[in-house]
Amino acid sequence: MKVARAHPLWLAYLLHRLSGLGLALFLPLHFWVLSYALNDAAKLDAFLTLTEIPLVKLAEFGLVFLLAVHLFGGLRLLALEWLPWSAPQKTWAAAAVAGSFLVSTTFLLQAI
Amino acid sequence: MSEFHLYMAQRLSALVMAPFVIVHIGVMIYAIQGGLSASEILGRTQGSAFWFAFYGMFVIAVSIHAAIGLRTILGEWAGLRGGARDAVAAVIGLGLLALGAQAVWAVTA
Amino acid sequence: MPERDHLTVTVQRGGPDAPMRPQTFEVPAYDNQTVLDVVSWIQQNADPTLTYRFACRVGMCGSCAMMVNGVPRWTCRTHVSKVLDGNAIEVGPLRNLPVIKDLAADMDPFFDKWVAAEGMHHPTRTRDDAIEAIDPVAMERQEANAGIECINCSVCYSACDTVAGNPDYLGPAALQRAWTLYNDAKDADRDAILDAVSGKGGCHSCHSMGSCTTYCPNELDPLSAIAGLKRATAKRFFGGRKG
Amino acid sequence: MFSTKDIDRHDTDILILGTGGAGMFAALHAMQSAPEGTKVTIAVKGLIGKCGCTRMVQGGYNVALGGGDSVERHFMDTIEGGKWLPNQDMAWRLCEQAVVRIRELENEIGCFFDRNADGSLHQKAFAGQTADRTVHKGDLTGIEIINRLMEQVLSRPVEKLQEHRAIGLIPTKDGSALAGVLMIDMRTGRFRFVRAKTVLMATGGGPTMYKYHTPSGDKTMDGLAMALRVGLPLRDMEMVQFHPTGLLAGDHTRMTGTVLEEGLRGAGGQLVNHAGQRFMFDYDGKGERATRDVVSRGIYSEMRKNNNPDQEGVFISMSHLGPDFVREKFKGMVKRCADSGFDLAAGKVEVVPTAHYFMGGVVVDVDTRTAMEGLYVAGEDAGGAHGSNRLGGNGVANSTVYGGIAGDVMGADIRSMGALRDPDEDVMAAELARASHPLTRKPELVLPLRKQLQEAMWDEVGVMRTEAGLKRGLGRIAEISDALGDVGVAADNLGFNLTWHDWLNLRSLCDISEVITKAALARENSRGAHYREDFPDPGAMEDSYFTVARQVDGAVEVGREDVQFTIVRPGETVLPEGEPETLVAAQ
Ligand SMILES: Cc1cc2nc3c(=O)[nH]c(=O)nc-3n(C[C@H](O)[C@H](O)[C@H](O)COP(=O)(O)OP(=O)(O)OC[C@H]3O[C@@H](n4cnc5c(N)ncnc54)[C@H](O)[C@@H]3O)c2cc1C
Ligand code: HEM
Ligand code: SF4
Ligand code: F3S
Ligand code: FES
Repeated sequence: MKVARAHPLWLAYLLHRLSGLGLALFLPLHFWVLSYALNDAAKLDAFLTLTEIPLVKLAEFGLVFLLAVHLFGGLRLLALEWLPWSAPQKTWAAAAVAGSFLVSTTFLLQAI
Repeated sequence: MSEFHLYMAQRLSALVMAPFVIVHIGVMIYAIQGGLSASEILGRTQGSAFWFAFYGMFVIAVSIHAAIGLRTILGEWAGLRGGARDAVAAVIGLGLLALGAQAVWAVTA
Repeated sequence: MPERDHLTVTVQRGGPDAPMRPQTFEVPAYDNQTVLDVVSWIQQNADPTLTYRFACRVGMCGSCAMMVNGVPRWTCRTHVSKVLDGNAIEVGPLRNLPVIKDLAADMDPFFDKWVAAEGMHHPTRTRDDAIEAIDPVAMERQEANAGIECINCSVCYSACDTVAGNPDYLGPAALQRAWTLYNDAKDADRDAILDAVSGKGGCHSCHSMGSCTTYCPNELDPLSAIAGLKRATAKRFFGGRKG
Repeated sequence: MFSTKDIDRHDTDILILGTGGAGMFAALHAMQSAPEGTKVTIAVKGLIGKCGCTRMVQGGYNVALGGGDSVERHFMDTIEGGKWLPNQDMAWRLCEQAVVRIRELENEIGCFFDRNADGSLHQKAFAGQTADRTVHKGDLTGIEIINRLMEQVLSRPVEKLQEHRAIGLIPTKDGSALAGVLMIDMRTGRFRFVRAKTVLMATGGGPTMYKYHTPSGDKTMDGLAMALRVGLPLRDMEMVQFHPTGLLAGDHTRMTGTVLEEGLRGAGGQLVNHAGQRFMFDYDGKGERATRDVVSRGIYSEMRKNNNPDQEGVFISMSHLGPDFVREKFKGMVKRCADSGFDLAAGKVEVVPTAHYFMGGVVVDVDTRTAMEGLYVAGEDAGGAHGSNRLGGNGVANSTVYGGIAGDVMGADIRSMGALRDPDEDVMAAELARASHPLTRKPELVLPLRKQLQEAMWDEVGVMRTEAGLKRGLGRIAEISDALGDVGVAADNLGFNLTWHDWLNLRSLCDISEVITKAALARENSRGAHYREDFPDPGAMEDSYFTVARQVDGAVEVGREDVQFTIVRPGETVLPEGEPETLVAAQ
């Protein structure tokens, strides 16, 4: 039997989890690429030129988006859990997403 | 470590990371202007005790944080329980720490 | 007058011995009709072996909760028109609990967890003492009052995906009860409460997904109560324990 | 089809039937008073704490806590309210012990009742009270009481037999004492016999044989029917309290009969008849604010005057008070009505008198003991404390006070009891046959007969009664009862088979309906809840009698016994001289 659950806070939870998961999966790759610098700066450069490709740019945008969304979502949770107020949660969830969009879009605009 | 201590560790590591991530994103936005290059990155970071401490702590925090987070997901979504789950999470945490340490060493040493 | 004269009702049947399977019934439609009435009609007129549970009929006992079109609800207080999907309704047993038969869930795990969360009063006085004077508008009291009308219907427990993924998780209702007691000036053992909610499956397992608060038919807010427990445990950790 | 060999056998020391206020208090007190190592078992038709009526208590709990009020005053109100029929020793103990019980509820069980600004308990006055006496938690008092009791019981080592329905009290071979209780484990459909040294019956009566009724669905007079069968005397069986304003929403919905709270009329709600006119002032100077029995009769009379089949009841209308005011003041009630499709705040809602509480019950002493050794009865199953009328707020006080007493007494009595008693296997076999009877007949629908019984009781044995009507009623009940004997239930799927239980419910309801009707015939005057159009006078108070019914050789016989005025005589009072008649400002 299907289960209805698509309300804002649940979506915020899912987004936070998927972004955390995404970041955790990306992280080893990120470390690995940086480690190139150890042996060969040229290799790193070669890799970095890839970032000029639009598709890669988009992926980067996605990554920064994930980081931002996870950051703001995480801060929202920390505030909810540890600060002595519990403001309307939905607004915070929305604000977090909005904030991440803002940051990531800034990043994208800068990158172009 | 009890569930509660894992929780505290995850929240505290998140708190530690929050400023790092903001700075990190900020630096990226600034740095990416005009494209990235290895020398640019390394020029900024190499030999800098500040960036060593910065990224070093970042890596420690993220290893703890992500390992605990993934442990939760393994339990809830993959049905992994008990010692097996803890072991996998520990391996993930140590793996991230090792890779991260290597990367920090690479860019700051 | 009802617009249609029949409803198409799909009921999940089965239990531990027989796998759940859907069965469809045509049920006459009426103006005043709750989901409980629909289920009762099937048992009383179409299939005498259909099992479900109810007692009070008015949203006070929390025995009649079921999944209705994917949402956990008190069926006695849910008017058919509120849930009708076209002309159809799908009814199943509460999620996240073992099924005894058809629409009747086994609520024991829910109540075991209520007790495990120290969800019972720890007395400071006896029947020989006067009743304690308590300021009804004190902050603490307001906080305790917020969750006190819970009727332990398990709707929130069924709505929560953390419960679904983590069988140890105490769940929103039990934790909300713990928070209510934690704020009760009459309760003698706040440390026991915090200990009980800090173990395996305690309040720290909650991801604040808020399905509990969204679906509680009583308009209670377990999400915030659980956040309160997290705050109190963290505070105790840093040494700022409260009286 | 079943033999007594199919019965699972089970032993305990103290067995409690039911988990309302009476059952749960008994369990807690029994654990306090019984010797170490005593096994306490609770068997209940539903889930612990989630069935029964204690949970449904709205208004509150009567207790004299000073501030001018006294146990004496509470007692006098109870006696006057019961029109001098109560057993005075029981009524006294109720009022006296309520004071202890409310402290226990607050201090030990953990209830929190509404407070005044200074932190003391808030108390209000229900109709029929001469002091602000009713302690409450908003209008959800029962939820607070039962939830807290439930937690205490669940966290203790009590054996729990949930969804176990008691079907027969099984005495010893010589009939002098109770050996145990035969039940059905509803989830599996198997029979189970539980032996115990002491058994508390706290199954809560429940007049659900009326077309309109308020109690929870699990209450179907099983306890009283069981007591009747083992020959115990039942008193005041004609006394059925009707609540004037039950929701009327059609006979296809379980919402019908549920209570619209008293406070609506108190706040100025108006009752209007089919012609759109207010009528209560034709019956009583207090109009809608008159007592429950008066308003119920007013509504019933109006309903009889109307012969429009499309409109059965009358309407309660609140809108003149301003929909926003109503929405604010009666939040829960407005929401409940809205959930079921009615607009209480701005529209009008159709209502009827609805059977609410049963004053009659097993004859017990002030220690809850019955005539049968080992059997104790408390709560709504026990007769005597309320006489002909129960004051609002005395119901839950009664069940919690006497439940606690039962626990104490059982815990003490058990010390002098030897081994478990052996049951009379013949009675066991008879009870087994009785319960499995429908499984041997051709399956048919049970519901139509239940509806017929509910119609018959409403028509002939309802709010206003006459000899002719009651006799007709007896005939109709007998017919339905016979017809039930031919209605079968398919025997191939007995696990959690609600239809089998519907049948058993109706069996109990038929049996007790007959007793109610015969007791109503025996009382040739009008007192409290019992109104005879052919005998409208209350009769002389000094000559008050109560009815006692018992089954002798398979037939129900009703006798009368004089009320013993052990504490106060009609016309007198136990209040000190010069006490004002009422302490309530304006009623
Ligand atoms: C809507 C409503 C509002 C009320 N408001 C008030 C009020 O404001 N103030 C007040 O004082 N009183 C009020 N009352 C009355 C009050 O609820 C009762 O007087 C009191 O709760 C009865 O308690 P009890 O323990 O005897 O029975 P209940 O609480 O009814 O419990 C009976 C128990 O017995 C179980 N049982 C029944 N049959 C069997 C069986 N065969 N085998 C095993 N178990 C069985 C039931 O499942 C249940 O657990 C109200 C009643 C109703 C219906
Ligand atoms: C920037 C600072 C960060 C903050 C404030 C933060 C905050 C949080 C919080 C509060 C949680 C707990 C969520 C819950 O239990 O419901 C969480 C979970 C998680 N985080 Fe982070 N995080 C941050 C960075 C990161 C990074 C960089 C990664 C990846 C490497 C990451 C990976 C995860 C994972 C995998 C989870 C588990 C998700 C879940 O349980 O649903 N986090 N984070
Ligand atoms: S919090 Fe709400 S949904 Fe959960 S058990 Fe209590 S009343 Fe039901
Ligand atoms: S839905 Fe579940 S995750 Fe927490 S906020 Fe409510 S308990
Ligand atoms: S039957 Fe009691 S809440 Fe629905």
